[in-house]
Amino acid sequence: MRQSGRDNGSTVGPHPPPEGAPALSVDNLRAYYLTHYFGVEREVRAVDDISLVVRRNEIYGLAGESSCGKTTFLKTVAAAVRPPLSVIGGSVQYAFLDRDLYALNPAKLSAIRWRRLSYITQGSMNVLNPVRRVRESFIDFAYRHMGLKRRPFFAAVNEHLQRLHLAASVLDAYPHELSGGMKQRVTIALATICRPEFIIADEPTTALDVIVQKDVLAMIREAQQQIGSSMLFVTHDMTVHANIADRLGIMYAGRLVEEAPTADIFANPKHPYTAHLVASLPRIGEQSRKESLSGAPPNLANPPSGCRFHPRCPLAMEVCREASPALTTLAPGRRVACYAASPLVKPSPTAERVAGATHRAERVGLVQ
Amino acid sequence: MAAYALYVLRRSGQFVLVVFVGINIAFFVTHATPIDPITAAIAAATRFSQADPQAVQLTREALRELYGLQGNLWQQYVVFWMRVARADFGPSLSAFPTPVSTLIWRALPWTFGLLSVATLISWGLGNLLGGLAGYYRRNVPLKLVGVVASGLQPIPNYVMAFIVLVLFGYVWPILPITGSSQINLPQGWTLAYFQSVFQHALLPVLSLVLVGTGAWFIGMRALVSNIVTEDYVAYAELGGVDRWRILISYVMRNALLTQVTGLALSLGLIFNGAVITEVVFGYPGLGNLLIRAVYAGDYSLVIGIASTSIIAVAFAALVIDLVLPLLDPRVRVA
Amino acid sequence: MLRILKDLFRYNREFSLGAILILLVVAISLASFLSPYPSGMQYVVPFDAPPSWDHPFGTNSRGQDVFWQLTFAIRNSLLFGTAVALLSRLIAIVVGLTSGYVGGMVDSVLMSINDTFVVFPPFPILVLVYFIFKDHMSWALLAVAMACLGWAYDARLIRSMALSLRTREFTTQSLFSGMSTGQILAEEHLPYVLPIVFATTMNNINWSIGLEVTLSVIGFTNIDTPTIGTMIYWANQHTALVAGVWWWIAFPVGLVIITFVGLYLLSVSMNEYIDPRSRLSGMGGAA
Amino acid sequence: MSGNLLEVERLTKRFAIGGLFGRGRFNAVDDVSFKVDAGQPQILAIIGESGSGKTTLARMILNTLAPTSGAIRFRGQDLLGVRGRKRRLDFMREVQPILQNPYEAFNPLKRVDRYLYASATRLAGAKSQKARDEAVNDALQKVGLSLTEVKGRFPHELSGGQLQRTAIARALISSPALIVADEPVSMVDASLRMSIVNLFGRLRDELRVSILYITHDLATAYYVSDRVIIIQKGKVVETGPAREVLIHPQHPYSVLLKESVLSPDDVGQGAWEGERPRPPSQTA
Repeated sequence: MRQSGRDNGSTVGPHPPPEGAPALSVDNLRAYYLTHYFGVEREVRAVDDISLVVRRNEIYGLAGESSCGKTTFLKTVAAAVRPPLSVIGGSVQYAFLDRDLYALNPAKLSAIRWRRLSYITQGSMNVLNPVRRVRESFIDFAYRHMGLKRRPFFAAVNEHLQRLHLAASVLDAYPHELSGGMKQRVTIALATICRPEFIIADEPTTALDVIVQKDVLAMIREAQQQIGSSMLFVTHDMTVHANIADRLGIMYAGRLVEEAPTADIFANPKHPYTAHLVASLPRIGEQSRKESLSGAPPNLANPPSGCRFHPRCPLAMEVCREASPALTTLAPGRRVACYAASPLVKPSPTAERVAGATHRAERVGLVQ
Repeated sequence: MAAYALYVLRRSGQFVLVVFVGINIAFFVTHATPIDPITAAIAAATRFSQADPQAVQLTREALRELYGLQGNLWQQYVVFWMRVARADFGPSLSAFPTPVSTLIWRALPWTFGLLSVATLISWGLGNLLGGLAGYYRRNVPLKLVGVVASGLQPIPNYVMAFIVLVLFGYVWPILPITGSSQINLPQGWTLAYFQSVFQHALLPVLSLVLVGTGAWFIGMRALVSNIVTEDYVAYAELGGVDRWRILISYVMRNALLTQVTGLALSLGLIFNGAVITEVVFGYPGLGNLLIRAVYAGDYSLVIGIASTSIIAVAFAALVIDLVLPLLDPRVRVA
Repeated sequence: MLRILKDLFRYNREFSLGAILILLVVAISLASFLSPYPSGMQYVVPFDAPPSWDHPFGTNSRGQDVFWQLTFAIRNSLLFGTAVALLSRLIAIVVGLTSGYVGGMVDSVLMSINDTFVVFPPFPILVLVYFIFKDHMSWALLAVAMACLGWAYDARLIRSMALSLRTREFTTQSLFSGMSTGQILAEEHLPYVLPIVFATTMNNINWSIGLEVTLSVIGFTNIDTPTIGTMIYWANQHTALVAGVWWWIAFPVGLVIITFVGLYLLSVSMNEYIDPRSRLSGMGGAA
Repeated sequence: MSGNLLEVERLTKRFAIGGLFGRGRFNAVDDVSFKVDAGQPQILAIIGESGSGKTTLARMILNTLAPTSGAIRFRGQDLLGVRGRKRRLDFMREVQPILQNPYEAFNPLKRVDRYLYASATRLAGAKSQKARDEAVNDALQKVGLSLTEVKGRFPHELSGGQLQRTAIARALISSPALIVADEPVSMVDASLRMSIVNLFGRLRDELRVSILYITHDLATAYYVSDRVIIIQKGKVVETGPAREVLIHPQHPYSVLLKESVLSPDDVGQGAWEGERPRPPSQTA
């Protein structure tokens, strides 16, 4: 395991971990919003007992509808937790760190940001400072990590842009002079300039037009392949996942309900929710009737008992109302949390314990 | 640059409108009301003595010409504008025969000095502290500054000046409380004179700064606590960008534009505060001159000062507005 | 609205402190109706008596009880401030809503005028008004003059709200539900504009009381009407501070500061309640 | 009934642009013409990317924005003539909007049923409370809801799908002939999206309502619509039967648009999917 902290340009240790080794391991992660507003206390369990592994050199897709907790999950693994969100329990372990992410002090955390761990966010977001040129953003984010003098630094930046088919002239532009698609490309270049081990991408193509979307996805894939980093890719759009993710995790109401290689998810979904998501995708050239689920995603402040999907589930059984199914490995690389999917699935011990326990006592300290 | 020229043109048009409306208000308040300033002036002059009716009539005619009150309303209106255009409001009655414009030119630098020094300090200090307080929300000393600022900010300038005057004039008399310099000191480029000017300016500046800093502090803190939720700040924090860099180039830099606009918009109020403070401290600027003119019934001087104030403030706002786009790349290039 | 006020009072420290201060001030002003001495009457009590059991705030050099005089003064000042605020709100709401909802040419013209009034320095203009009217200067005239000078900033604020409300989707929904323009403005939009009108009202009362104090102290108002300003004016005329009659000055100044801070806190807390960002961050919610 | 329900002829909307500096003009909608036949209810998809002018077009058809030039005729009457309260109400009885964001479409401070009852009273002419309840309930039934689910609820108490269906129900109260739906499913969750799209099909088939389905999504347009119009920068580039245009687009822009659409069938064989890379090469 590598030491965290500030490193210079040549970073890979003598024995790079083999492909397929974990790059990020999340265990039993729980993160809740605890709010107290004008006398009303609320607890929203946005991330409720999630365990997953993102492997080296893969793009792990995380899918789910709005307010299923995927953005919250992303904030938690990015150490971007601020009140009212707080991490209640579990661990977040990156391969490049020798300890839990939440055991880092602010200086250590700041040292790994961008160098080891970087982010691509929604294209619609104004993530670039409107009064600074793109060049200055590169300096702000990357200069201190690259360990280069000014001139070689810009040579490296230019080379990086060139590799990603961007003109060097974007460096002199202000963000408002760039189109939405171009801004997103610049952000991708910015996020990959330090060749980080891990990249977190949050709906990076959602606000983009159809034509631009495809190119940006291609660019993300290309950048990821060039530097061989691992990526956690979050979007609600299953079609995007089909085109970029190696493996796919499906979230529903704060829980991970299924996980498998992307092709398997689309070819043979196990969880009824996943099956619905896949079946309801419209395609040009196909007009067979697409059904939709009844009901609506549950309110996370007051989730249903047992399996959180049971009120909408066509396969719901008695047991689904009472016990929450654990995410169970059915075959290598294939996990599902559904009693109907397999007799192997047993109630989730952690989730049940948490449901009734005094979880507030074990709250982990906040970062930042 | 053609775009900027167009902007300058449009903004200058707004300036002309401000001056036009302002001077019209000054005209109609003074000319279109049933009260005749000449009768009032003569009544004041003859209050304690028997006046020869013929002399009164002569005085009346003389004053009428002096005040530009001959002919019908329309002729008076034209005369009024010509006076404004030439910056010539005739001689002052109370300091006869010194022209009103001379008196105003003499007072203007003091007001300008007081106002600009106090504004620069309070704008700078208030924005700096407010920015810090908005960014470091949990910092206890900055929270305390916030409480003090909230207490100071709503106090009107007059009351604040008065409190400062009482504190340093009666309770703890260490600083001069009236005038712009020691009375017997000759004006000139001497150290003693400058020292005296500095000392005399301290209290007026202090009372302006106390209120002004509070106001800018509160505004900036609110502004910054909004800016820190902007995507680019959140992203820079995620990117581990140096915190000081974020504070200065991301947060403060973006707040600056709004605060400069705010400065242009509040110039009227700031000017108000400055002239009022002058009155309290007997500072020889426009405010003091205005009050003295009112007490002395000096018609031309009052009108001259009111008109000058409107034009001066509008002009300052114009200058700030013309500089503003140069600070903002989004409009600079467009 | 009542529920909002109740919530604010219970959970917002600024609001409850502000409300308590203002209630105190209002109580003092209401006490004027119980005054044993009529407001204008002089030489009804001993001169220059320091605060005592009989005269809690002392008496002044004109033979008046400072406390009872103060009750009249604060009542008049509050009434004055409220009158100016209501008048200028009226102008601000009409100009702001019209400008925002009608748009186009009307908007451009109104906002040009608006920007003109924003930069006017009110003090010299008010002094000019006083200079012309002198003894004809009345409470009402001053209120009207100040209202004419104090609406512009807030009109712009209301306009920008009206503009954004007009483009909200629910406005289209209301329109296509067959609601009339009046109904949309009054029932759908006004609830959004009201809190900000309330906040600016507090600020405007502050502004006008402050300006009234200033003008009165210099003697540029009707000095026979007792207000906080004229009280200080008379105290200055009798050189109260030099004479050591500090209570004649200290109590009015103290009370008016309490008023300012109280009104300011009310406006701040209301602004906080309005600001969707602080409300959103307060509610959190899963995303 | 024959003739045209809606006729859009050489419609142009020009906007002035430029903030602080300068002034430019551009045509948000540029010389657009199309017709909707009155005899045959249909779903007409108007497809365009952001900035294509599709929302401007929708606002002009709803008569909330005046065109710069050209004409819109509804049942032969020019919308310019729809002035005054009574005529506007008559127009709204026939033409109703469905908005993009269901969470924004209802005033968060008000109960949602207020809009339903307002429509029942002002548009459907229901006089008594009973008649109003009936009209509202009927419309809600058509979208798979009932009055008891909606009555007295505030917007935040309903899900996005429920809100969008309530909005559709409201639009149906006056039995309109035309519904203008601007991106009606882009903010609705995937699991509920198809219920809205399916509902459009049922409105056309069972209630004989024509729908202008304004969208950027080619796949749902293909799924539900009869005809499509593809617009780029305010101009119509291609129009025709949905199947034909979307399977065999002719105009280069339509071709590009179609090729850019991602398909779930590309899983594991994306165009850029090449050799899986080796661990990172460290040559900078």
